[in-house]
Amino acid sequence: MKVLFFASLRETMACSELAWTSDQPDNVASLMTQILLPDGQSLASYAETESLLIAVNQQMVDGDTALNPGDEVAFFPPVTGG
Amino acid sequence: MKVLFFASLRETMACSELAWTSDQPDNVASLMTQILLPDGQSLASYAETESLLIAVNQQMVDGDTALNPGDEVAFFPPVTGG
Amino acid sequence: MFRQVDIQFEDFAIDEVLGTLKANTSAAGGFCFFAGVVRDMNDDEEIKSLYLEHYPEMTEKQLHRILDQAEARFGLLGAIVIHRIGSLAARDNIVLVAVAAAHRGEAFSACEMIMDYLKTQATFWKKEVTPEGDRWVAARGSDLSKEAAWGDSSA
Amino acid sequence: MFRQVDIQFEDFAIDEVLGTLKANTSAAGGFCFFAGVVRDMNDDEEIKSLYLEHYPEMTEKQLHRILDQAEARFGLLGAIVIHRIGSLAARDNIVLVAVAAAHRGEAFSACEMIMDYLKTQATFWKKEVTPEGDRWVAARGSDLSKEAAWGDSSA
Repeated sequence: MKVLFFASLRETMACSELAWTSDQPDNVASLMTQILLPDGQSLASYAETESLLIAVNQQMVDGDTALNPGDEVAFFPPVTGG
Repeated sequence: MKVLFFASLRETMACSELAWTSDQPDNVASLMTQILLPDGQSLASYAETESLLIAVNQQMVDGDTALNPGDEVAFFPPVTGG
Repeated sequence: MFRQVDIQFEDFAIDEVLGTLKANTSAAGGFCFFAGVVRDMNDDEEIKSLYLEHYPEMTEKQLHRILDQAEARFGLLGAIVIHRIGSLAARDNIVLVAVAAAHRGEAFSACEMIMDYLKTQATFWKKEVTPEGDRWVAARGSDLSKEAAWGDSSA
Repeated sequence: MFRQVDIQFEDFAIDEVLGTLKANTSAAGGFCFFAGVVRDMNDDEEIKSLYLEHYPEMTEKQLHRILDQAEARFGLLGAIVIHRIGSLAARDNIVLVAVAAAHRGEAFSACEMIMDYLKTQATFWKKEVTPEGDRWVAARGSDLSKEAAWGDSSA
């Protein structure tokens, strides 16, 4: 799987893209408990206080969404275009 | 007074502008009984079957509106700009 | 509010109008434009061209009265209305209403209200040239309903 | 429906977009445009410039999904969305939504719906450069309310 971060979350993570080679998580929520921020907290815990949107294969989803090898998973703050 | 006709009414009247030199009518409705179309019917009778808008001094009004010497009175069909 | 009303034979350029609105409004975040063009078909008849007549002494006043009402109702920063007159070919531009507002919701609403009022209150008349001959365009009842939907149709 | 989605560094020209819509839609009588520009003030801070980041693989898909919804809901004849990315100065154009419809009411509604959905669903992010330093623009709750008001916010 490929994991992407955008905008302020990209800066917080100090990372744009992450090749996920650890165990395949069942769903997005499980992946979020395994991704760690530079300060040591998990992305799941970060999302408890910060608004976070999730896309799997370029489609907006929620945490319950199942994941498969080869998926592209993206995390980002609410969008601000226009 | 000056009397103006526009668009299809201008064509029906075969006239764009008329200097009103007869007796000064009290109001628009009275003027309309005195204006005659080429076929002999009055503008008042024409307006019973055709939609007609009225402006006095470039302001939309209705037939009850009082008239004074020097007024510019205009008759025209519903507008179709835009 | 910055405003400009032009009744002209010439075509208009929307990018130029946006530039004028930008130059004369600060803090505007949203710009809404409506452009009307000559239809190539109307009531199943091919339209070859169009002749636009107006009531010169009144038209500009009416357009300013319409802008007064839009300004009173919405937080507008600027508005430009350009309406062409004379002979126009099928697909030519006829009218442009351009509005600048702090927020996009107001820009959309004000632009639509100005167009709806223009359709029923501005003293323009269209005559279509078709293969069957010339004919004055009939006013549409739906335009009166749209105007009435704004709740206040004084002009 | 004719459609075009462009994500680009370059500026856009509205008159050119109107020409493209005219060339690709017949029977269109009403054209509505919304242009968004970089504000020169935001939250009482002067904005010197703006940096626009996006999610390249996803943005275009999202914009097409938004156009799908507008097409299903309104009788649209054509739609063009252009969104700029990269570095922009204060008062530069950011976004253009252009819509052609048979009737003006549908043109206004479709253009506004596309903008409201774009604000909450298209994967763009703005970073403002102010005299106090850089900051990511915060999403606005009012944009979510506007999206929700259309009744169906699937994307």
